[in-house]
Amino acid sequence: MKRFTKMVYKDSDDMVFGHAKFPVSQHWNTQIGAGYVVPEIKVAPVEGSEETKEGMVSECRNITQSACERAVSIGLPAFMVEQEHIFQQTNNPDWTAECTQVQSETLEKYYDEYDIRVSLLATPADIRIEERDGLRGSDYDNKIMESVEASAANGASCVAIETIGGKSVSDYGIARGDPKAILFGIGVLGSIDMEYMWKRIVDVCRKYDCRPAGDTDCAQANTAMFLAGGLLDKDCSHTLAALARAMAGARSLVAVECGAIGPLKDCGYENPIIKAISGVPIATEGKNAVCAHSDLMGNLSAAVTDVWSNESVYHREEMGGTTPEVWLQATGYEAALMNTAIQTGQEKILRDLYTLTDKYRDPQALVLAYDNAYRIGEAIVKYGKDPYLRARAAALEAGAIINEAVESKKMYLTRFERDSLDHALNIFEALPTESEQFTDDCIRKYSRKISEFDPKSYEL
Amino acid sequence: MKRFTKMVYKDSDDMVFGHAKFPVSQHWNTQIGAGYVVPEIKVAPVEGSEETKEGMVSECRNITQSACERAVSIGLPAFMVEQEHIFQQTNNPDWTAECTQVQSETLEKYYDEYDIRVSLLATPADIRIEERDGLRGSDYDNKIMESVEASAANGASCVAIETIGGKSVSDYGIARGDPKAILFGIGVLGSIDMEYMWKRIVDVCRKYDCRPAGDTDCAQANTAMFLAGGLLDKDCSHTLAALARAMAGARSLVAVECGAIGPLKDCGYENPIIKAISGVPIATEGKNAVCAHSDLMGNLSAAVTDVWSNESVYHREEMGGTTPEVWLQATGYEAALMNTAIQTGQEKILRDLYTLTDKYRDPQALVLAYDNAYRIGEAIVKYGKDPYLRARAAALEAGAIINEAVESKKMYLTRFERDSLDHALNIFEALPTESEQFTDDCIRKYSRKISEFDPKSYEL
Amino acid sequence: MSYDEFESKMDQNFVAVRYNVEVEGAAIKPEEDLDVQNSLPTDEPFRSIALSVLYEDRDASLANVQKALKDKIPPIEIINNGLMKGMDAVNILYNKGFYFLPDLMLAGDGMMEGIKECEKVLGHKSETKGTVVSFVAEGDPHDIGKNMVVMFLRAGGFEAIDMGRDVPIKDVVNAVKEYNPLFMTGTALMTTTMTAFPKIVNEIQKEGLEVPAIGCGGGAVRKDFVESFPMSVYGVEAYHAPKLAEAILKDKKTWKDLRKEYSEIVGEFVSEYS
Amino acid sequence: MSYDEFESKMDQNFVAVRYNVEVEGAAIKPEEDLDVQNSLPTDEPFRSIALSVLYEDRDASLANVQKALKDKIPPIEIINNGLMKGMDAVNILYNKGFYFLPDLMLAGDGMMEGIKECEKVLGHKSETKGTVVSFVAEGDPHDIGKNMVVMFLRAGGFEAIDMGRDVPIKDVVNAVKEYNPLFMTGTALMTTTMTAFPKIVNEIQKEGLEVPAIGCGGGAVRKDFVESFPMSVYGVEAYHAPKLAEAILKDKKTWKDLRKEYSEIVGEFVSEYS
Ligand code: B12
Ligand code: B12
Repeated sequence: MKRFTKMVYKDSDDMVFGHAKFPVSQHWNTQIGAGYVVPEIKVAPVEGSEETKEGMVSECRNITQSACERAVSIGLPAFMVEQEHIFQQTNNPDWTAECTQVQSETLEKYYDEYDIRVSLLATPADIRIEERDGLRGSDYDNKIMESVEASAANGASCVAIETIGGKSVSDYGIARGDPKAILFGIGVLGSIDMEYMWKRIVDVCRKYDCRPAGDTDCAQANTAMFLAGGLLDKDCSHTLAALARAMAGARSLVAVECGAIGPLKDCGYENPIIKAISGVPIATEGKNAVCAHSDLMGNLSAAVTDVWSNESVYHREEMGGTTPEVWLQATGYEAALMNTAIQTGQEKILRDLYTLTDKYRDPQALVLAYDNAYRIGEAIVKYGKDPYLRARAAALEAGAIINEAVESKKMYLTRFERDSLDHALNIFEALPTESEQFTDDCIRKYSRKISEFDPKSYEL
Repeated sequence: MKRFTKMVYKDSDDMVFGHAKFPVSQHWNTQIGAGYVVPEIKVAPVEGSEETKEGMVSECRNITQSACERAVSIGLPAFMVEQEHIFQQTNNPDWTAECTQVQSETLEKYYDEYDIRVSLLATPADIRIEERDGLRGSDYDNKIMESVEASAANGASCVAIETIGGKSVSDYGIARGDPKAILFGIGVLGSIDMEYMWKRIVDVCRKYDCRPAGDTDCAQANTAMFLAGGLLDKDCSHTLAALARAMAGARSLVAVECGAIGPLKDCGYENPIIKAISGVPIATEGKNAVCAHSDLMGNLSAAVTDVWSNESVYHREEMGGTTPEVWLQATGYEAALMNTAIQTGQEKILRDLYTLTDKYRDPQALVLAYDNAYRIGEAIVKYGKDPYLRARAAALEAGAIINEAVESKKMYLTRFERDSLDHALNIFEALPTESEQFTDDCIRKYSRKISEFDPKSYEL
Repeated sequence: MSYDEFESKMDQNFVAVRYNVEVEGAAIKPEEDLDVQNSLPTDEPFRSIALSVLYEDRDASLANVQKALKDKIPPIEIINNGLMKGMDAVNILYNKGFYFLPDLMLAGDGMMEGIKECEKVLGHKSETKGTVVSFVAEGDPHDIGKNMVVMFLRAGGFEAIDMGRDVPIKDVVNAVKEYNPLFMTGTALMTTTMTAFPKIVNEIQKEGLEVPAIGCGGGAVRKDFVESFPMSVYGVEAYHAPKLAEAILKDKKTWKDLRKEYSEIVGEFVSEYS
Repeated sequence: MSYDEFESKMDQNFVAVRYNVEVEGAAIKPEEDLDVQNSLPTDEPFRSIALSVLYEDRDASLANVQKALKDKIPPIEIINNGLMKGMDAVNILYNKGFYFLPDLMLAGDGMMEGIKECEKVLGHKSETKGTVVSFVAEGDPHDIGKNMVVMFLRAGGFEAIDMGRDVPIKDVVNAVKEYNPLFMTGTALMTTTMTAFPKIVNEIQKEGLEVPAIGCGGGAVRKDFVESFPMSVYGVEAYHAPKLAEAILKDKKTWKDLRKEYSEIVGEFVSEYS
């Protein structure tokens, strides 16, 4: 497996929304990262639709058709539908097959009739449960691969997944503010598990006209981000969440190293780091994902995006239409603004405005500003061959970025943020420089404390 | 009453979001149009809350408190809550009093604790019904003024209203594609009724620390816009809707002429025209109002805004929080982008990107692009003293703008749009140049056809 | 930085596409359409009457009808073979996307004008497919949707009783007693007025009355709300109203059927979300 | 155009305000807080035990407890006068905003370690305020919210039975039989898994069982959904769980009361929307 030891982008200033060094071509005349931003719409199936295959198929049809109708009604040149599978879909690959088929047929109809560029991203669920049969070779594990294949075979433009390797340990660490557990969970275990999953996913996709898209550290860095919450919450320190995010860059990169080509999945707030390193197009979410959650970087996360997503919304009716209509319009109009900027040559200005709007809103935003994301990327590739060391380097760099901003009086921290940052950086600096030693340490420490954690799941 | 016969802005390029020639100061340290854009949140009371005063008061408290919490949680420097009254509130001024009071107390608490700039806009409902007791001197009419006073006396920062004068006739005209009825309804009847209403509203507000804000042609131009719908709808021609919007500029200006100082109300898509003429700050809505409706100018309508609104949303729960939280975050983040542009001196570029994103999406957008809005403003002030002639001039100018864009192959029209535009312009050109003659004509023609229309309601 | 300079650089196709322009068909004269030709009467005076409706000419419609009545053509025939045929042709063109709402409204005005004239001679209301009662919920002033519903119902051959807007609940219940309607349509644009619907149903039930279905629609109304009480069906587009009425009339559909088969009955995809 | 140049021009106060920094109080040592001082025991070995919990030191907690047990201090006293007092102090600081979740989790770990040690000597489970059963809905892998709930319940002196995630409905029902809990908490993060809640209630009722209340919370769960079936109350924040349990225990509140008085019971504003 190829590991990244050099940056594909040579300068952070070369990164901008709608452009990736390595654009992706999909069927239905869609290109990602090829000079225009594609809006994405994602809708969570309504309660009860999980009861039967028919219910789920009908949900998928309705969501897709509504999105198509609104797209032509407001004049969007392109859009992507993502379907995040629920447990039942992945666990029953025939559900996946039928759902994907009805969605791809619907999209194709509009593509034929209006010449509108459309795209379908299928995201099978990672239904493995570490404490039940482990992560490797279980029934669940096999079902995931069957579901990936069912997606690819039935017309999905691309496939993504949110793998959960290392989550048992990082969850423990996030809830307790334990930086070492977070580093081990994300940097080591997460990376190991991704390699296991992604080699197989890429192989499956290559058999079809379907692109292996990407992964996200939702299970870990996003858990930290959601626990961190708003400015006045007190569950997880925002500086620690920022470090977790930086580490997630090192982890989620593994998908690309295994052959994923993008767009990397929307909820991967670490994606700008990976774009900087690898040049693949990315999906991101922010101010048009308020339906799903509140982040502190709603504009900043658009700066270098290629696919702009609403994350996820209840499937129901607003005064302005059904939610697939309403939220596609939201992401569609923002993408239109970005595309206007590209067309008029002002994309870098808009990118910088997006970035500066949030850069100092929160340390989590700060480290993902594209220039800082680039710096974290550089720290990662410097230790590119070693997943542990590169995740550690990412965290240390993120810490340095925050400290510099504090020193120059641009970023202000609370005591909780300040203390937990110092604590984490001290620990990280003192860690062994040998991956093996760190791993052994951690296995010893965390197998005892965390009942779900099973080293065998990582062939350790 | 002073009529505008000159433009306050000397050049359309001087107009930009967050800045108005005549900024408005309100209590709680809020300025409108004074160099920053204020996000607005508006939530429709939940079904059932209309049953009792307690229910409505509790809705108002909850909406306001949720908005406050989210604002500090994501770091918004300022925001405005608008409460659009339902029938029961206006019809029972004691409801208005209590609702306004609980909202202003809540806002003040946060202002005191966090130093956050807050603002409360109360919008009593125009509950008059032309075919029942007419528009003047009815019980309903009196209740409206009592409700305005109850708002002003209980802490509202400002008061707005959506007056409905002329609606009976314009409704008839919009549904039938009858340009003359639309001109009469909006330009003549609407303007007459606004004068009647606004002189009184301004007098009431001046007694308190409460600003007379503005009106909107929701009853007429928005009805045309909603009937016009999306690109593929076939209810009302989009060119005719564009002319109706231009006429609305001439009509809604009357509020300012009577002493309203802004921000003009969010759903007045004609507001850029009035800002160009009069220099008052405006509220607008667009891409963050998709919860309420679909327009074809989601970005363009932000170009010269001062208060950025979500229009209105159901009061309920999203995954990302309750709707007051979620949608304030949406408008708040867009306002933050605009404020970043202002701070970095890039506001005109962002303004132009907003505008160009939608300028050729639809004729309705085209005529409201700030440069074209300015042209329509010029047409209006040229005939500034005569409400009929200035509305007609506005429509003719809008028609000219569309035709120029078509000739230069930037705008493409459908046959329906083309035909109805030609039809309307022909009619408008042939109309008498004397207001009285036109009015007499119309009274004769439409009293017969429209049973609700009662000339006495306009003292005609 | 100059705005025009920006504008000149843009390839609009990456920003906004006017699909309406792209899909537009060629212009035709109304009576050139084959289906219209087939539906228009060939013999006079019916053809002229139908054409005056088709051409949305209220005055011509009135004049042609008056002339026919003077010629002792039975009013029922004028209505059925002339006015209604014209309206059928209008509906055909609307459904094909050649005609638009204003065409329907104006043609409808012409048709109604003719019908009224015929009824004067008849001495009573003419026979229609059935009676539908339409109202706007109590407390709600928004009435354009309702006006459209009424117009579409009439264009579809139903007698639509227009109760206006802000209609008190008891008046609606009384209308049920008075007209025993085949179908009812209620429109509400606000969350705080749509609550009138379940109250109306409740009163109707209390009085031991029944309506095959009450179509409830309008801006703020949600399907899940409408389906939370009985006797109702969620109405999406105004032109669905006659189709729903038709389904009740011809196929004896109940409100339960209408809910389940809505999409098939109105003959097009309707966004579903629950 | 240079990004740095832009940045240097900005007055952040018009873009984003870090209210958390603005409202932050001065740093203090935990035991300097007056309320903490009042709640900490003054006599040994309880003070040391309580302090080791307060300082989130699992090893010290264990060591201190072991020493006390060796000194024949009754385990019940160690728990009530030492470990729980330490946790009370932690709760005080959390509620004041000086302590944060990790502090609670770690202090909780220390407390649990000590309690386990005492229970070894006791030979049975120690007395708690009451038993609460916590689970994540069937089909749902998201368990952090549930973990927090469990932790807060334990910190509040309740015995929380942690059933884990993706818990089959029948297992939940069996747990009701087995533990006859005072309160139950269910967590679901997805629209398609929260449907387990009404099914569970249904089964519980079928078996003729009863639970005073089932708190249902988690990401995608909505209040209106939770209130559409009986026996349930919508849970907002994890730290509300012990307060709800307390209200059931002390004031005999039912699920109906909890719904109505939620905000008063948890002692803070909670966004309402229906
Ligand atoms: C124009 C308008 C007005 C005009 C009304 C003009 C008129 N003649 O109706 C005026 C200015 C008077 C007005 C006033 C107010 N309005 Co208003 N208004 C609107 C607006 C912008 C458009 C409404 C419209 O005409 N739409 C076009 C028609 C054709 O649509 P429709 O009626 O829904 O009908 C369609 C379908 O629903 C269907 N249909 C309808 N009924 C049925 C039945 C059946 C059986 C079937 C099959 C189909 C069907 O057919 C049509 C399509 O084919 C809406 C925005 C919106 N999103 O709808 C707000 C809106 C309805 N108004 C709103 C409000 C709040 C008000 C005010 C209370 C504001 C105020 N405080 O001043 C006042 C009312 C005061 C009072 N008396 O109580 C809110 C309601 C929010 C809520 N609480 O739920 C809305 C949603 C706007 C918003 N803020 O988002 N308004
Ligand atoms: C992290 C995360 C994951 C992680 C989970 C890690 C873990 N250990 O739990 C992973 C990666 C595994 C994951 C997977 C998936 N996820 Co996920 N995930 C999230 C995320 C981002 C954060 C969840 C979280 O931990 N929040 C923090 C905790 C603390 O919050 P909480 O549990 O809600 O608890 C709080 C309160 O609710 C309360 N509470 C909870 N219970 C109770 C009970 C009582 C009594 C009380 C008083 C209070 C209370 O206490 C806490 C606050 O104090 C959410 C987004 C979101 N908005 O929530 C999506 C989300 C839940 N996931 C979602 C989805 C779709 C999935 C997948 C299906 C995606 C896929 N196809 O791959 C898979 C699941 C696959 C499967 N097996 O079925 C969707 C669900 C949408 C829906 N259908 O409704 C969400 C909402 C994201 C989205 N797209 O918007 N996910």
